[in-house]
Amino acid sequence: MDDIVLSMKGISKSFPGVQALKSVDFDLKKGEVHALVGENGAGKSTLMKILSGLYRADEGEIWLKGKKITTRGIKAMINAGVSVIYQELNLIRQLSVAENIFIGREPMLPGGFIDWKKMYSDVHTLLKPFNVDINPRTKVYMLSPAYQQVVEIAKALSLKSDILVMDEPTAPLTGNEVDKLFEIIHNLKKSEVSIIYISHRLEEIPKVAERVTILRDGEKILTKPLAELTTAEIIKHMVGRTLTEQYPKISIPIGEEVLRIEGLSKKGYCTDVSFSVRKGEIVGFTGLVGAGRTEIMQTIYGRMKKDAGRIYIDGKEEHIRGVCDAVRKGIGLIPEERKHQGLVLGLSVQDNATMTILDKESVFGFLKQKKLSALVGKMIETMNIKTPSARQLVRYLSGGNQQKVILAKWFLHNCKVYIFDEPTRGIDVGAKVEIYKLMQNLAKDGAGVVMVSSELPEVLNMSDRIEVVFGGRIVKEFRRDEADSETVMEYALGLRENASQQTPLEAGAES
Amino acid sequence: MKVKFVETLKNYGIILAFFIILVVLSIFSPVFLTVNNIINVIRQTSIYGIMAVGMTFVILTGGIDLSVGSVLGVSGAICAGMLKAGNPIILVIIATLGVGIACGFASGIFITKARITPFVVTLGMMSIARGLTLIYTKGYPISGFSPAFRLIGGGYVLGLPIPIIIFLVIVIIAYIVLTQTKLGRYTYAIGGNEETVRLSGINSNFYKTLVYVISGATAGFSALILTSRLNSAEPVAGTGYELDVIAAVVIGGASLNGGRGSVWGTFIGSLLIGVINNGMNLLGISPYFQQVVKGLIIIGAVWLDQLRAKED
Amino acid sequence: MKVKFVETLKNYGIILAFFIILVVLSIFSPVFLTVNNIINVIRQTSIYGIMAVGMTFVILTGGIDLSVGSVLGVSGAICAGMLKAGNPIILVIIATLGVGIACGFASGIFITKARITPFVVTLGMMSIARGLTLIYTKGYPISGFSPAFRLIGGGYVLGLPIPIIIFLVIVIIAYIVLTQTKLGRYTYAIGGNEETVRLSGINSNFYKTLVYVISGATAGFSALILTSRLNSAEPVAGTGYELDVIAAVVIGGASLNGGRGSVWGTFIGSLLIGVINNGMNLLGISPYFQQVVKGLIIIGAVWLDQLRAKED
Amino acid sequence: KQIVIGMTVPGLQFPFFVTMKQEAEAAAAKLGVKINFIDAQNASDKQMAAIETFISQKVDGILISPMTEDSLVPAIEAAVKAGIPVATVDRKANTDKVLIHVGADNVEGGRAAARFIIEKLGNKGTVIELEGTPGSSAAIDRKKGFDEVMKASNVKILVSQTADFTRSKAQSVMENLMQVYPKFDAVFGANDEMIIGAIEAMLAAGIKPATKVTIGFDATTDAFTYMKEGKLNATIDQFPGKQAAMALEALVNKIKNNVNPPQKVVFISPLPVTK
Ligand SMILES: Nc1ncnc2c1ncn2[C@@H]1O[C@H](COP(=O)(O)OP(=O)(O)OP(=O)(O)O)[C@@H](O)[C@H]1O
Ligand SMILES: Nc1ncnc2c1ncn2[C@@H]1O[C@H](COP(=O)(O)OP(=O)(O)OP(=O)(O)O)[C@@H](O)[C@H]1O
Ligand SMILES: [Mg+2]
Ligand SMILES: [Mg+2]
Repeated sequence: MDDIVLSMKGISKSFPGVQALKSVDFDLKKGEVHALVGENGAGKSTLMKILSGLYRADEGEIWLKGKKITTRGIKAMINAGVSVIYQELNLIRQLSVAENIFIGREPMLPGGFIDWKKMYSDVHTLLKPFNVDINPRTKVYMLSPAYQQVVEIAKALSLKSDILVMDEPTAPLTGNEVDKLFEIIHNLKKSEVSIIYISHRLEEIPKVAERVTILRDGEKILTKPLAELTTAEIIKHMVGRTLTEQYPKISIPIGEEVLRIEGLSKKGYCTDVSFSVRKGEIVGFTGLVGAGRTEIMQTIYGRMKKDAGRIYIDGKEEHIRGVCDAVRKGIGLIPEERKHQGLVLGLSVQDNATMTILDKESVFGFLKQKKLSALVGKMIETMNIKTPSARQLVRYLSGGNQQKVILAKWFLHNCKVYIFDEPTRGIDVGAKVEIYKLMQNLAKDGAGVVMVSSELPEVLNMSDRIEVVFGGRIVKEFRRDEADSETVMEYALGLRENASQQTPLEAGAES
Repeated sequence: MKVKFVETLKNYGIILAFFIILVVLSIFSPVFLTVNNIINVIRQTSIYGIMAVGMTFVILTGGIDLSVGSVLGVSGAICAGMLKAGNPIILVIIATLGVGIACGFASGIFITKARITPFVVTLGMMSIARGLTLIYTKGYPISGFSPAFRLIGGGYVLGLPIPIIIFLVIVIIAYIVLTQTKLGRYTYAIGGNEETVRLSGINSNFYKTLVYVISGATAGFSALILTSRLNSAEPVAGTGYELDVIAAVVIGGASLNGGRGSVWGTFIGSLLIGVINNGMNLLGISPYFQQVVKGLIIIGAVWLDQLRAKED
Repeated sequence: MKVKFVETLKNYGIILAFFIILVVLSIFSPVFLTVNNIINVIRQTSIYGIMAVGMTFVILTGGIDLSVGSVLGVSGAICAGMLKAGNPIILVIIATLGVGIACGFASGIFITKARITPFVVTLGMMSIARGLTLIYTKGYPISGFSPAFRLIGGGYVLGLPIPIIIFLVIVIIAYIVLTQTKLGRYTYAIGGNEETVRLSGINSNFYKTLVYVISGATAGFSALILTSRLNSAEPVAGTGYELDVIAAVVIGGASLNGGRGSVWGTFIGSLLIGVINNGMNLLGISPYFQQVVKGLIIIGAVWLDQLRAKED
Repeated sequence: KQIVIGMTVPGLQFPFFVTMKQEAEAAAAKLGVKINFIDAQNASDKQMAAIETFISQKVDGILISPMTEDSLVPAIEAAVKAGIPVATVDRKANTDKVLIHVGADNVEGGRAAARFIIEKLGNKGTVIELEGTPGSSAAIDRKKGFDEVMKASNVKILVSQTADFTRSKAQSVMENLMQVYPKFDAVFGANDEMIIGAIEAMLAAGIKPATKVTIGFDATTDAFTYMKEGKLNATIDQFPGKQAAMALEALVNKIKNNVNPPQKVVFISPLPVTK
C-alpha cells in the first residue's frame, strides 16, 4: 500500500463539554480526491485542523508518506507539504489580494525588499484558471465573499503542496466558479496531488471524489468508494435516519402583497430593480457571483443608501432611513457574511440568538431571562444546533452551527418580510430540511420571504417565484412551474435577451 | 457548568494575585490588616474605582475615555462654585452629576454622529474640560463648604464611610445592569461586533453614546466625593487619573478591543492598585523604588492572570 | 486605480485640516510663515515625531506602547551620566539607543511570551523605567555636556538642523520598511488578523517583539536629541509624552485596533500637534484658553478626516 | 522609643522638594529621629492618602508641604485629632491646628523676582514671563506676586505663557515667543528649570543671555552653575532645607518635651540670590 500518502490513526480530540472526535481513522491515496462528509459539528473541520497542526490531538498518530509525524505545528506541516483552505475565511482584510496569497512567502529582491512586480504577475497566473478579474492590488475587504474564497483557493494552490485540504471551498460559490474549481481539481489530480474535499453540497461529491468518509458525532461511520454508494445512502449514514424528502415544499395560500420594490437603483451595484413579495410566498433570487443580489437586499434594508426607487410595505410607501428603521418597519435581513455581519463571536449562543428580541422580552430594560432561555432552548432543539449549552461562545461552534444561530436570531423575531441571504450556506442536508420547514412556517404565519441563494436546486425547489439577477438587474422572473435549471442558468449567465451588460467587477462593495 | 467554571477561572488568576499581595503585605506590615487601614484603602480606592466602573462600560464597547480625569475636574469645580454661591446641596449634587453627564454626552455624540474615533474625541474633551475648569476657577482652588456637604466624603453610615457605600452601590448596580439588562447585553455585543449589532436592527449609536454618559456620570460621583473629602475643588484635580482608571479596568481582565471584561474584574483591579499604593507606603519603600516595584507587581499580577489569554 | 484614489482620500482630510490651520495661523500671525519659525516647529516636533514613527509600528500591530516617555527619560539619563563620566560620544550614542532597545525588547518579550496585554506591560514598563531614572539621577537633572555632543540637537547640516534631518531620515526609512519589506507587511498583517499570520507559518511573535524594539529605539533617538538640545537630562523628561505621541499616530489616521495607518499620516499628525502648540504661543493665547482651543482643533481636524471612517 | 515622623511633599518631580527631602533627612539623622516619606505625586488625594497612612501607622509627628492651602486641611485636622502634631513647610494650610508653619511665601517670592528685574532694568523695558503648570498653587502664587509688583512699575510684561515647570517645554515656548517678541529685556521663569530652558533657547538663537536680565526660582544646583557661567542673573531662594529643618526641630521638641514653639508661624524671606 505504498500509494497511501497520509494516514491518520485513532485520532481523538475533546473540547470543554464536547468530544469532537472519537478514535477516527482516515487515509488518503496519492492522486485521489477523498470526500469527507457529515452533519454540522460532526468533527470534519476539527480533523483537518489536527492535520494542519493547528490543533493537537488528544490521542492518535499521523503518518505522512510512510513516516510518522513527530514535530507538530503549522510550520512543520506546511513544510511537509500539507496546505489547507480553512472553512472560515482566513484572509487579512486590510491587505491586498497579492499580499494575502503570498504571505510568508513573498518573492524578494536583493536587499530585503519585496518584489512587487513578480508578486502581481504571479497572482495573475494563479487566478487565470478561474477566469475572474480580480485586481491583485485590491484590498480583500472590498471583495465579495465569493471572490474572497477564490483568493483563498488561489493561496492554497500557490503552495504547490501534494496534500490539499478543502474545507467547504464551494460554500460561497455559484455553479460557474464551482465548475472551474472542479476543472482545477482534475488537473491537480493529474499531477498526483491528493485532495481532501469537504462539502455539504452532496451533489458535488460524486462529481469530484473517488472515495468518501462519513463522520457522525465525532465517529467514523465508513469509508467507501463512491461507486458503491448512492446519495441517499450517504445521507442516511450522515444523519442516522432516512430523509424522506430533501425539499419539503408545502403549499401555502398566497395573501396580499407585503413588500413591493419599484425601480430601485444604486450606482455601481444595481439598476432599476422591481419586484414584489406577497404574504405566504417565498421568492427566490439567483444569479452568479457578483451579480449584485446581496447589494440589492442591503439597499432595501437601508444599509446602503439608494439612489432611486420606492419601497412599499403593506401597500404603503415607506422611506427607510437606515437599518434600525427597516427593522422597525418589519424587514429582517440575514446577512451572508457570517463573521462580520451575522455574529458576535465572543458572545454566547443565547446572547446571539436573542439579540433581536431583547426589546420585546424585557421589562424596564431588565431581561426576562427565563423566557429567553426557553426560547433559545427550543431553537437549539428544532434546528439541532450542536452546542454543549446555550452559554457556549459562538466562536467555538462549527461553521454550520454558527449559521444556524444567525437563522435562529431572526426566526425568533417577528418580521413582515424576511430576507435570507444564502441561508443554508454550510448547513448539512438534515438541518436544511428543518430550516426549510421553519421558513415555510414563517410564510404560513403570513410573512413574506425573500431567499437569495447560490444553490440552484434549493431555489428551484423551495421558491414560489424565482428572480434571476444579472449585472445588477433582474433579467427574468419565473413562476415555480415554468422554471427549469437550464433556462434559469442561461439567464443567470447573461446569455439571453436584455442581459447584454457586463458584470461590474472592479467597483468596491461597501462594507 | 464546565463553561461557567472556565468563566470563573478567567477572573481567578487576578484574585489569586490579589490575595498573594494581601498576604505578603500583612506579613511585612502589622498595620496593613487593621480595620482602620482597610477602610482607608477602600475609601481611597473609591474615587478611582467609581470611575473605573464607568470606564468598564466604555471599554466593553471597544471605546476608551481619556477625559475622565478632566471631567472630574470640571464637575468638581462647578460643584464647589455652586456651593459657594449658596445653592442647596441637592441641587448641587444634581448639577455636578449633570456636568459629568453633559461631557460624556458630548463625547458620545461626537463619537457616534461625527464618527470620530473615541481616543481622539475624549483626548480633545480632556483638554477642553481642563481648560474650562481653569477658566471657571481662574486657576484658584475653591474651598470651604458646609458640614452637610462634607458628609458625602467624610460621613459614615452603619460604621461604613459614605464613599465606600457609594462605591459598592455603584459596583452592584453596574453588575446588575451588565448582566441583567438590555443595555448590558448590547454593551458587550457592540464591543464584540458592532456591525452585527447594527444589522440586527439595534440603534447601536444610542447605546454607544450611553456608555460615555455613564462614564461621565461616574466622574461626577467621584468629583462629589473628592471635593467633599478635600473640602476644596482644585483646578488640576483629576489630572492623569485616566491612566490609573483604565489600568484598573484592564488589570481586571477587560480587553481594550471590547467585548470582554466584567465589573468584578474592575473592582478587583481597582483594589489591587489601591492596595499596592497603600502597601508600599506602609512598608516605607522609597518613592523611587516604589515606581519600579509597582510596575513589576502590575505586570506580575496580570501574568498570573494570563490563563484567560489562552482563550483566544 | 480607484482603490489608489480612495487610499489617498483617506489621508486627504487630515491634510486639508492641516492646511486650514496653516492658513489661519499665517493670517493671524505674520511670524508664522517665516523660515525661522517653520524650522522651529519641525525641530520641536521632531522629538515627538520620531517616537510617533516607532509608535506607528506598534499601533499597526494592534498594540500600544505607554512607556515611550519613560524610556526616553531613562535613555536620556544614562546618556547624560555616561557623558559626564567622560565616555566617547559614539559609545554614548550606542548605549542610549541600546537602553531604549532593551526596554522595548523587555516589553516585547513579556507581551509575546508571557502573553500579557500590551497596555499592561507597557504601563508597567512606564513605571519601572521612570523609577530607574529617578534612582539613577537621584531626582536631580544631569547637565553640561561637550560642544560636540550638543551638535546632535543644536547643529546644522546644509542649513537644516540635525534633529530635523534625523526626523526626516527616520520617517523615510520607516516608510520604506512599511511598504517594501516583510517586516512592514507583517506589521499590518498582524494588526489585521494575527491568527492568519500564524496559520501562514510566520513567527508572529518575532515581529511583534520587533515593533516594541523599534519603538524603544525611537525613544532612544528622541532622548539623544532632547538631552543634547537641553544640555541636560531631567529625571522627569518625557513624562506624559505617551499621550501626545499616540495622539499624533491616531490623528494621522491609524486605528488602535491595528492594521490601518501610515507613516505619512503620523508625520502629518505630529506636525499638526506641533503647529497647534507653536501657533497658540505665537498668538499669545492665555494658557487656560489654550487647552480649550487645542481640544477643539484636534477634534475638528479629525472630523474633517472622518471620510475614512466610512471604510469599515 | 524611636521617634517616627511622617513626611510628605507635593512631588519629587520638582528638584525643590528633592532638596527639601534630603535636607530634612539629614536634619532628622542629627536629631536621631526616623522619617517615613510618602510622595504625593502632585495630587491632593494622594497626599490625603499619605496622611491617612501616617495615622494608621501611628507616627509621632507629621511634616507636610501641602498641595494647596485648603485641600489638605481635612486630613491635617484628622491627624491632629488623632493626637499627632503636624508642621507645615513652604506651603501653608488654612487651619490653626498646625503646630508650626515654616514657610517662604511664594507670593512674596514672586514679588522679590519682580523687584529684582525692575531694579536691574531701571524701571523700564519689557519682560517675558514663563508660568508654571496652570492651576498649581506654586504657579498661581508666584505669578500673583510677580504680576502685582510689575503692574505697579514701568516694566511691561510682553507675554505670559505656561511651560509646565519643565525645561524642555520652556525651551520650545521660548523659541516660539522669541519669534513674535524679538525685543525683550528680561525673562522671568517661575522655576529654575524653566529659566534654564529659556536660556538654552536664547543661546541656540544666538542671543547672549548676559545681555538680558534673567531670574529663576528655587535655587537649584543647576541654577548656580548657570549663574557661575554668567548666563543667569539670579534665582529666588526659598531655603527648602532650612525650612524643613526648623519645622522638624519644633516637631521633635513638641514630641519629646511637649514644648510648643515660641511662634506658630515663621517666615523665611525669599531672596534673590546671585553668584
Ligand atoms: N475550539 C473549540 N472549542 C470548543 N469546541 C469546539 C472547538 N472547535 C470545535 N468545537 C466543537 O467540536 C465539534 C466539531 O466541530 P467541527 O468544526 O469539527 O465540525 P464540522 O464537522 O466541521 O461541522 P460544520 O459542517 O458545521 O463545519 C462541534 O461540536 C464544535 O462545537
Ligand atoms: N473583484 C471584485 N472587486 C471588487 N468588487 C467586486 C468584485 N467582484 C464583485 N464585486 C462587487 O460586488 C458586487 C456583487 O456582490 P456579490 O458578489 O456579493 O453579489 P451576489 O450576487 O450577492 O453574489 P454572491 O453570490 O457572492 O453573494 C458587484 O456589483 C461588485 O461591485
Ligand atoms: Mg467545519
Ligand atoms: Mg451575495
